[in-house]
Amino acid sequence: MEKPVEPVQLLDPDGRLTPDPRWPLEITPDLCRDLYRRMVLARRFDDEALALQRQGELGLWLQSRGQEAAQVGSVTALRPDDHVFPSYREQAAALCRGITPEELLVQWRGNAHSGWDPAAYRFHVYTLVLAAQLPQATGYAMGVQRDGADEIVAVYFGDGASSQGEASEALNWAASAGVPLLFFCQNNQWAISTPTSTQMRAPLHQRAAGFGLDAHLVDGNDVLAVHAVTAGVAEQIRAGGGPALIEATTYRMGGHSTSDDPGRYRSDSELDSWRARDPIARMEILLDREGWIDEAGRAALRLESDDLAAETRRVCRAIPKGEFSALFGTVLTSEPPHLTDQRQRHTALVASYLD
Amino acid sequence: MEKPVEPVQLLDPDGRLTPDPRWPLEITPDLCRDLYRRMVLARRFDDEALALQRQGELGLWLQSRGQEAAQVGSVTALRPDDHVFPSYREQAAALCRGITPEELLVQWRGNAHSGWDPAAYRFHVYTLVLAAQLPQATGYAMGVQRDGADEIVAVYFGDGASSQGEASEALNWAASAGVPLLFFCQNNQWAISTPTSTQMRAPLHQRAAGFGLDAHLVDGNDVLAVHAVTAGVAEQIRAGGGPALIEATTYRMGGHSTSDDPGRYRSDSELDSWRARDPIARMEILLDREGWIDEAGRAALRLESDDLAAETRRVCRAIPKGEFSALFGTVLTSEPPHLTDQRQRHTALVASYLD
Amino acid sequence: MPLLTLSAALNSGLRHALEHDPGVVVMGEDVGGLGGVFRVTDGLQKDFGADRVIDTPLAEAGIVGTAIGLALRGYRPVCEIQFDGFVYPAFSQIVSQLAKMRARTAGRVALPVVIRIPVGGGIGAVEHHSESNEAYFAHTAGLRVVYCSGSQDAHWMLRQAVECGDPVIFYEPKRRYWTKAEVHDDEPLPLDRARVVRPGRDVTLLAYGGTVQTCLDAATAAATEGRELEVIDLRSLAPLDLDTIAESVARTGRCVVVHEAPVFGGFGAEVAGAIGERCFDRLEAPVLRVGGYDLPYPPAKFEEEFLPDLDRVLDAVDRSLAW
Amino acid sequence: MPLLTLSAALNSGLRHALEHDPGVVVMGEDVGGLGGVFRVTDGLQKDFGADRVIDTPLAEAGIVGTAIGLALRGYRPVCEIQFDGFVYPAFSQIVSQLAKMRARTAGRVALPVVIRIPVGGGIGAVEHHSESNEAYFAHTAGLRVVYCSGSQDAHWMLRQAVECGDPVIFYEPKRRYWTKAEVHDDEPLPLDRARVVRPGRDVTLLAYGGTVQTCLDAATAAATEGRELEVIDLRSLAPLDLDTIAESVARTGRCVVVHEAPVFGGFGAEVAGAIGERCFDRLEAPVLRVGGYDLPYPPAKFEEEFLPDLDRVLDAVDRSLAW
Ligand SMILES: Cc1ncc(C[n+]2csc(CCOP(=O)(O)OP(=O)(O)O)c2C)c(N)n1
Ligand SMILES: Cc1ncc(C[n+]2csc(CCOP(=O)(O)OP(=O)(O)O)c2C)c(N)n1
Ligand SMILES: [Mg+2]
Ligand SMILES: [Mg+2]
Repeated sequence: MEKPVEPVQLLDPDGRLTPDPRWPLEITPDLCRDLYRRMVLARRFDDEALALQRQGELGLWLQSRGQEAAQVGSVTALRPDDHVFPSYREQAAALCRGITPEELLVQWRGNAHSGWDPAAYRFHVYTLVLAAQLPQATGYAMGVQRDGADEIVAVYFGDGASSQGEASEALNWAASAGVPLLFFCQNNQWAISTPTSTQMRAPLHQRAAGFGLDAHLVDGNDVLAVHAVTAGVAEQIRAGGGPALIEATTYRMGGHSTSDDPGRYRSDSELDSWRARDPIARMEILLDREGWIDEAGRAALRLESDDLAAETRRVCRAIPKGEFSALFGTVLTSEPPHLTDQRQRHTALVASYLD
Repeated sequence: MEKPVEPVQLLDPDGRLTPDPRWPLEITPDLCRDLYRRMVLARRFDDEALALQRQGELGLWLQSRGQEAAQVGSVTALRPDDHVFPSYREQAAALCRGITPEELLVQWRGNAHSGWDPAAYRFHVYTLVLAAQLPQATGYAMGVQRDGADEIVAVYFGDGASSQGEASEALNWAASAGVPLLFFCQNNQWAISTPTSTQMRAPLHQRAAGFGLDAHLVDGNDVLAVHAVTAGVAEQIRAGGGPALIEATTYRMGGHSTSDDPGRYRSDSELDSWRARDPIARMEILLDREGWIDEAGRAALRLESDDLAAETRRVCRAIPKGEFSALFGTVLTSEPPHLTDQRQRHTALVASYLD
Repeated sequence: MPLLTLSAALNSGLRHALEHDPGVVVMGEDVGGLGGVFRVTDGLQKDFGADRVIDTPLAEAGIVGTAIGLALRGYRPVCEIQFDGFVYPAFSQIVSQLAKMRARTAGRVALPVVIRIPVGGGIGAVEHHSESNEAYFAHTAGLRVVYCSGSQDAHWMLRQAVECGDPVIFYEPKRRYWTKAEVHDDEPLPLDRARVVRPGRDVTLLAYGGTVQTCLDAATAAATEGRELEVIDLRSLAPLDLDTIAESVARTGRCVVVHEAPVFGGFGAEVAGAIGERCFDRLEAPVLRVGGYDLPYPPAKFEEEFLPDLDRVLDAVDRSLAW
Repeated sequence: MPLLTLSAALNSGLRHALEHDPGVVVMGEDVGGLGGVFRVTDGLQKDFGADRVIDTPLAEAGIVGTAIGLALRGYRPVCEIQFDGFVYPAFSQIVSQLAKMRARTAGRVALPVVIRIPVGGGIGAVEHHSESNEAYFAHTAGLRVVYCSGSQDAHWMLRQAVECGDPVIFYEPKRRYWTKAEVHDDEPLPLDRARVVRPGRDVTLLAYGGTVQTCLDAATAAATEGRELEVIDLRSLAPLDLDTIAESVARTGRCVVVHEAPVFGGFGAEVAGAIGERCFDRLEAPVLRVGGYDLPYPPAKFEEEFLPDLDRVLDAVDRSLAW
């Protein structure tokens, strides 16, 4: 077996910057402030959603805590018109695309199966069936290829999802068709209670190379490294270099979902070791040391976070329930007779209770 | 991408022997005569089955012509108690395990879905759903692992089948579980009309390495190379080295099946270039040059082939049709009432026609 | 009005779709140079190019999954599944993704994807090549499931399926691929309507795909004994044209539904259940179901005994009339 | 006689199987340390080791495929599919391999594999986590399809499923996992038999899994109006215990079948079709079907309106009696 590759890292946990000639990135105060701000807001939104679930306002929530750098660093390195296929934990990425808190919460409150118009944001709805979005993203990229457009497509998935046959079918298909597709895996070390070691023997980036993709490993908690590598790889793909995969090493700091009990399968010491590598903390150190953020800046961001949190609470509780009868018209382009019949009988029955 | 690997070759198309220190093999006259004989008999059987299909005695036939070295060289390097999972074109391998012509033909004559007792021959029935046998072989190997037995398991599949998600699930699963399993791919360049180039971008052995398997490429038309590499790899697996994959480069010299029309998608020149690499021919040259076979030996083999052909014709025509009503008892361990009822009504109905 | 085999009629339907809608792409295993194992796509890649008639890797989940992606991009993919028994690797993409996308997105995202499936037995094939799996898809909300039985419908229903904007499982009875019939330009019946292919007043026979001809033969035979069997080709299983069926059964009072799939939990059960309710007061005999026996599809030598034939249909007609 | 939740009753059934048959292995996603997302395998890995209670990679086709291989080697795997909506990636292994192996080998090769599936809605879950897909498997020859509805059956039916030697799709109604009931040692009913859970003479209610309790509640409510509803828990869908059902319907002359799955092509259709034929002359009203509407399973906020409840069952009872 090949010798382990070191993940690309520009900003280490202690906030030290070490440029990497292979991945040139102009590290400006603006860039750092922007990425930092997006991560802070994403985490605040995520914390708020978690709280809303605990209060019974949401049926379920899947935290992105710990994965902000992987998501923010990558999605901001794409063009706004590059179509994105998320998995189901990409709220940090979604917020970067302008998807609103309400649109992100409605599905977890149980009012709808998806919350936003994928065409409007160039961001597909969440896919809960693991790896199912990978062949779909591959097909979308075939369309881009046929249109001769200079867009690329990006698809997010997890370490666990990579074991699904459909994930491999997509890697192989994309490689043989040479489509403009970026596979972005957030290897957060766990698939619910299953560690990556049970999932695979060799690292995923090595597997992708085996399929003939250009593959890279990056420190997923280093937003600058993720941003630099994604930008570089996206450029190659856009230039016709064919599909590529980026494996971002990160950590799911919360439970798998609000129904999960991670204490059953992982240790506090493991969690602590990753807390020490927190993606937001290290950027904070950098901004402080370089003096790229001052008290005013911090205060402004605190204010913005509080507003986002308040807004999130407000819109969540205000989400309208909607009409059950409206669902009958969403199955096919036109409501077939038997559904019209069922809808009418249901409405009549419900009405009859009221008498 | 990695640079192409040269396939292991001990015996070249012109019958020249070049030992390979990595794959030591004691090349004795007996070994060569034995492998040659098995390949000759396999081809004769295959030709006869083809003829029987043309005469309407078989519904369908899938030729193994051209792949004799890959099958004979590999299966003879396994231990008789090593369980084998074939695909559907492995008659050369099956004959080596002692499966009879009748057992091999019954399924293609349409009298049964399978012809032999897998436990008796340590050779599973053919699997027609591509790649479905790969996870099954992986599970069987999990059983061997749990039994602490020193058997290994071998599974055959094709270049086309490798694109199925289940193939990748098996490669990944076998690697992470470290089971004693040998994946043997006969890359015969075609999946019906689809060339390997449409199927994959990188060679399969590279993909297998990406999953963390020990992977090798061998000249599948060189029976000595296939035998040596399979023997060596099998030994490693038996010693606890974990799963491995061998990709054998070969060629499907006939159509995909007797229903196929290869003229629609491939050139005579391609076929000719592979005829020049025929697995049997090169072994013939070696035997001649070294004087390892004499006229008597040749005559004896001709006679044995003729007998096999005659036997094949005889048993094929003699295969009993069997009773439709017998099928009702094969669905579950005990025939459920509604099937008994259906069987009886059917028998009564059939009887009623006779009146 | 040309005589076309069912296979050729499908081919001309695809050709028309490819000519008139640049978004249409045909994709599947061996659909290019080979023209598909049943030649339904014969010559299409030559005429429309490898970008629109796509030989795919050997992966059904990939075929349907990428078709969904192409549809999201604005294309109209027509997928070929090589044989009925090989659609299962794509089952998750079909029932959880393709069928549900429109409802999951509250109607925002439509997926006009057609999945062509050569279906059923009667051609002496080996295992997994003679399956009738329509009941799985008919039970799946969000899919249209249609079945052609002859050249005219093959051509027009395929064109309608491509145009309809919904995911369509399009079944093609293998044993009718080489049967020739006229394909004419008359205004076709809507995709979701059943057709009375032979009127009669004694018993209603319901069939689709390969068993339509079986029922027509049975009706011809019964006629010699003075029995008039009405034969209806369901054409669309989901949605089901219950009005046309009920109108007939209300008249005849007797109904036999015939398909190749095993009876237990087969589509005939839905038909029997629906008519049993809708026509309860009109039925003079129970709705009888004639289908394959509840076995895995048998080896070729036994398929004649397994498949509903003229005798089993007439036997059911006798039992119905004797009630 | 301990009071056990349905989940705990399954756990003790598995524990018994693991203790008494060294060939039994439990496998699936997160069944080890976590004990499964519904805790059905809680503590089993600790007590029987990681070789017998196996945390698998995240691949359902792999789970069922390797289980088949283990069975070929002589083991008796019990697979857990984490949620109903995630069995589809394994569909090909289940319907083409697991279900057919015995028939394909003329009875030579048996595959004693149990596939446990937490099924149905009512727990406010997100999409793909509330599916009722029993109709797909009940229509597949070669599988046994059983459904437990309470702790007693959960424990014993699971043990019987592991012992029976056939492939079994074993459904566990999610919304009953935490309901406690007695589990006693009485000689259990055979795996393939239906049970009359409440006798009555006016209308027969047929249910399974989660809707059994719904029907019992309906019967209790109806009783206050002097109506005696007989409630039968089907327990085994394939094979179906038609004798027990027919005996009841012959007495009552009226029948309502209730399940969560969409009605169109659902298992209720088979029941209606079979009873419609078997009890034709005894039926005073058509067999009525109450189930989910023909939609993809709706968002959680709507599942109460989607799922058959007491009111819809009683409405059907009224319609039946009014016929
Ligand atoms: C096909 C399928 N099988 C099982 C599940 C249940 N499930 C939901 S999330 C999950 C773990 C996924 O892990 P990973 O892919 O690493 O993503 P992460 O949750 O870590 O972001 C599982 C098993 C599913 N959603 N889909
Ligand atoms: C799941 C599935 N899809 C499609 C088919 C139809 N089919 C049978 S053989 C074949 C080509 C297989 O090619 P390969 O795996 O290279 O094996 P070879 O025939 O070359 O030995 C195809 C597409 C099948 N049997 N199973
Ligand atoms: Mg993960
Ligand atoms: Mg091949």
